[in-house]
Amino acid sequence: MIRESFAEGKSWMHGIDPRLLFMAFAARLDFREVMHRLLAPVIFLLLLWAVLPWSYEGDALTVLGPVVITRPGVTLCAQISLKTVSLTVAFIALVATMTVDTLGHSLNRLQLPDKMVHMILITYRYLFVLEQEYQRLVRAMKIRNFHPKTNLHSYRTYAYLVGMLFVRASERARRVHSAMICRGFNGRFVSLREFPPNPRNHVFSLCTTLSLVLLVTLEWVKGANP
Amino acid sequence: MSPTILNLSKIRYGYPGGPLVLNDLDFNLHAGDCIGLVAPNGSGKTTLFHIIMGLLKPLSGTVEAFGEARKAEADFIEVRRRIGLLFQDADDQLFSPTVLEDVAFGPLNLGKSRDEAVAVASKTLDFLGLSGFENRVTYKLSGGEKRLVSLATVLAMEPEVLLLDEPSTGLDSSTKDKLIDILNGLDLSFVLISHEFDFLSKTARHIYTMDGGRIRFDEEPHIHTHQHAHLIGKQPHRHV
Amino acid sequence: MSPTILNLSKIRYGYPGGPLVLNDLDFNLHAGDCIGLVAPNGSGKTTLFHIIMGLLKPLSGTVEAFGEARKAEADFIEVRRRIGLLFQDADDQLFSPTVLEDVAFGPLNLGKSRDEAVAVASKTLDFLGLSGFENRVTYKLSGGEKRLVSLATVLAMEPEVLLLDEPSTGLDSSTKDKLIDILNGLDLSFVLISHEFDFLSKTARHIYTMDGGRIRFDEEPHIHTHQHAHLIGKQPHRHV
Amino acid sequence: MHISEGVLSGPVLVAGAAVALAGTAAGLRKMDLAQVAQAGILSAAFFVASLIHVPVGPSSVHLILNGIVGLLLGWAAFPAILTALLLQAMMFQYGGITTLGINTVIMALPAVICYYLFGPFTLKKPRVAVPAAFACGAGSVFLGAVLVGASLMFTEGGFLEVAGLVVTAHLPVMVIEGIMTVFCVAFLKKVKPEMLPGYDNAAPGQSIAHGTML
Ligand SMILES: Nc1ncnc2c1ncn2[C@@H]1O[C@H](COP(=O)(O)OP(=O)(O)OP(=O)(O)O)[C@@H](O)[C@H]1O
Ligand SMILES: Nc1ncnc2c1ncn2[C@@H]1O[C@H](COP(=O)(O)OP(=O)(O)OP(=O)(O)O)[C@@H](O)[C@H]1O
Ligand SMILES: [Mg+2]
Ligand SMILES: [Mg+2]
Repeated sequence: MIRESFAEGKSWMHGIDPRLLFMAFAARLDFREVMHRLLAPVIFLLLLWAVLPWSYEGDALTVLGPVVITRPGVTLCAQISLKTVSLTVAFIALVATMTVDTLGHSLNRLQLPDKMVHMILITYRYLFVLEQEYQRLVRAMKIRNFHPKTNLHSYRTYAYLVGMLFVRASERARRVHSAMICRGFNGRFVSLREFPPNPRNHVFSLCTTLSLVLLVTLEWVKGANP
Repeated sequence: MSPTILNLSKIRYGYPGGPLVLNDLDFNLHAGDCIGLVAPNGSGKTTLFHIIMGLLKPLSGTVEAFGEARKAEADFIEVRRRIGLLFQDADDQLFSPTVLEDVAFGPLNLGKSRDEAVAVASKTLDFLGLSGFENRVTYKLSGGEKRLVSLATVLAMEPEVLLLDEPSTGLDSSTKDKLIDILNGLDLSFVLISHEFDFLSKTARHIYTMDGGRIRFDEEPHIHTHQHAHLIGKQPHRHV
Repeated sequence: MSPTILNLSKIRYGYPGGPLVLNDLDFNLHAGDCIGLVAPNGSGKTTLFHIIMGLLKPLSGTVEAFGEARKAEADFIEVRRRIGLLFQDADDQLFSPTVLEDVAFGPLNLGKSRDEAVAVASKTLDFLGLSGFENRVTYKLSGGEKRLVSLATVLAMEPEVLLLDEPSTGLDSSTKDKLIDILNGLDLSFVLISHEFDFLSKTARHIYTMDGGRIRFDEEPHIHTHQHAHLIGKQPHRHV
Repeated sequence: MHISEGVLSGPVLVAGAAVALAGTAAGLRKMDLAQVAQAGILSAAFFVASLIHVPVGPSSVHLILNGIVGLLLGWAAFPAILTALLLQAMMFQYGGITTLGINTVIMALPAVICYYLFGPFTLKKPRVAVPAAFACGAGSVFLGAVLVGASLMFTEGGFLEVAGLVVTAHLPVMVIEGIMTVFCVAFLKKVKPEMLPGYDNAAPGQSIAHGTML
């Protein structure tokens, strides 16, 4: 099931204008969920840790049998890991605490082209419909005793499933578009939502700008003296 | 005779690569008509509705609505404002995240201000007994709720005519009764597709059918009565 | 008394984040039973079928099928072979490009060879009057054809019991009659969900209903007759 | 097939974002309103399909399918993939916001290239269409892996081994995506050929009668 576990929280951060980006733990996210979401980046980091320490040129830190572990290799890994984890956590706190439709509407305010906003909202809306269609097709396969294995029959079945998903998506798109133009849609995106002014927004835009400047400066400094 | 709303003549249509679905079809709708359309699966009922709304272009033939010929995309803007189409699949019709946004979508596009649009939307939801649904998430509604909300999205545009594509399918009998009451309470002309005669008999005043890509109809519908028996337990039940 | 096929006891189920849909539900099915299940939208009929097939795991309670308790995914392999489920939406059941491939899919998964699977599939299509449909594209079938082909995909697995989830929705009356004949001609036990009493009365022998997450039933169904009137044109028509 | 936050250097991220922006702008410009709905819902389908895991021996891999998306959408693959990745980032925290641009390029650029290279052949006879579809599926994954490798290399020359490992690790995925694309194209050809590139709508009424037996 697709869920938006963070977007449904109720901390004060959820109440703030989502056009802003803000900082980590204020969002009071479930620690275990956060760890779970970190899994994918961590796997990539493990890959780095598995390769970089011995493949990177530089002075030796230790020698493990035939393998030389280099100091710069380990440093680089540590740096990257730190950056990855902190950026990911920050990102979860910032963007993931709003729902996609608020994002869509706020992007619209930020002068993103109507077509792009329209597309994001449509994708979001029909994600759930298509996911349910997908689940139902999987059930249809299950009740006919399909058990995936590494063979052509399984791959063909999955390919049919994907193909069916795309065909239905395309047919649905045609009908949804018809339904929209039946209600006078002409590409202009009119939104019901307004974000009420909130003094917190100003404080947060200030903080965000500052931290952004800081990040850019750091990146520049690091680039200047490698 | 009351004014003619729709006048389709000699309409031909076939989907790309397929056979003709509508073949020299003629159809008239007058103000005040309440027409039921019942025909086998695949006979082209949904296709006919889409032609009327200008969502599909006929290969040949003419569509006249509200006294004017409608050909180009621009001609249909007025048609779509004055005729409301309820889609066969409610999910196609509810594309906004919440109920209120969805119902207000049409009025907003017709140039109403935010406040007016919200007012119309709330009034329509009220009328359909859906007040309190404003902030519900559309994809989480039940089948019956989805159907009524889609009807709200159509009615919020204050159309003069309704085209209803199988509005009663998959509804339980109490929702169906509610729908019958709503339809009978509206003072609109409509064309209603359904496979259920009992539903039709409580709503439509004329019954048309389709055959060979054309519409067949009786000039004078008449009432008849008949009787049938069936096995039912002690449960209270009603005919649907 | 004939042997018990299904024995569900004290089943509880709720979708994640939602209320309980099934609440201490008990249900028995004996060989030879032909049960109709009629209950309002959202009362949990489809959910019940999915629990029986092991597609959803109950929060508590036990599912016993063919004399054995079924808990793990592996236990349901036999259940799915011996019980056939017809989905509420025929579109969900058909995912292969052509009818023959789709009908042969189940037998193939049961370990039959390609030739055997094709033979069973053709035989089943024949039986349902669908011969000639082998190479039709499933996606392009009409609603009624889709329903019958889905039934073929289920029957091709030669089940002992059928679970039918609203098989008559959206069907025109002649397809409905055909379905009634097929169901009456099969010598299988079945449970059939429908909102249409007339359809139920021609197929089921007992009518159950659902309320508060449980099944209610009458021990002795009985026949009654009643009468109603409606507006219909001169078209030949039948009650659905 | 995506890169986590914090791994790549600023310039690579900026370059990625710039290419993604250009591609998306090109894609959006070519779309009319009806195609926006098409691309949006196909993007949702792409998102859902990428959750599918197919077995490979004792383990399993998840599908990427950017080859098929390229065939179905052409340039619109850029905004579609961008949208899918944005939603994945927001809902699952796959990828992230700084890497959104580069990850879009990694998936969408191969999709568009394969659309031009192999698109014209998918509706031909199986003798031509099968290899083309296979090359489209496998090639788009290969190009994507090469792009991942290249962006690692541009970040840090010492990433050579990692880059090599990324490409090698995708070899089995390439084979699977190739096979999947062959079957998927065969499916679309039977069921809805007008979705594949280069299909010209035959006049209605010409094909064999669509029986109405019921
Ligand atoms: N998008 C499409 N592409 C190709 N063929 C189509 C499409 N939509 C419908 N058809 C075909 O056109 C014919 C008429 O379809 P239509 O949906 O109008 O029938 P209908 O009378 O509404 O049927 P139902 O009672 O099942 O809703 C059918 O044979 C159908 O297979
Ligand atoms: N996938 C799902 N996720 C969350 N809730 C669900 C899901 N499927 C069904 N429900 C909810 O569970 C309840 C029972 O649904 P179910 O589909 O079993 O009802 P039903 O009796 O089959 O109704 P219908 O007559 O409309 O088919 C409903 O309130 C429904 O909203
Ligand atoms: Mg229809
Ligand atoms: Mg149901």
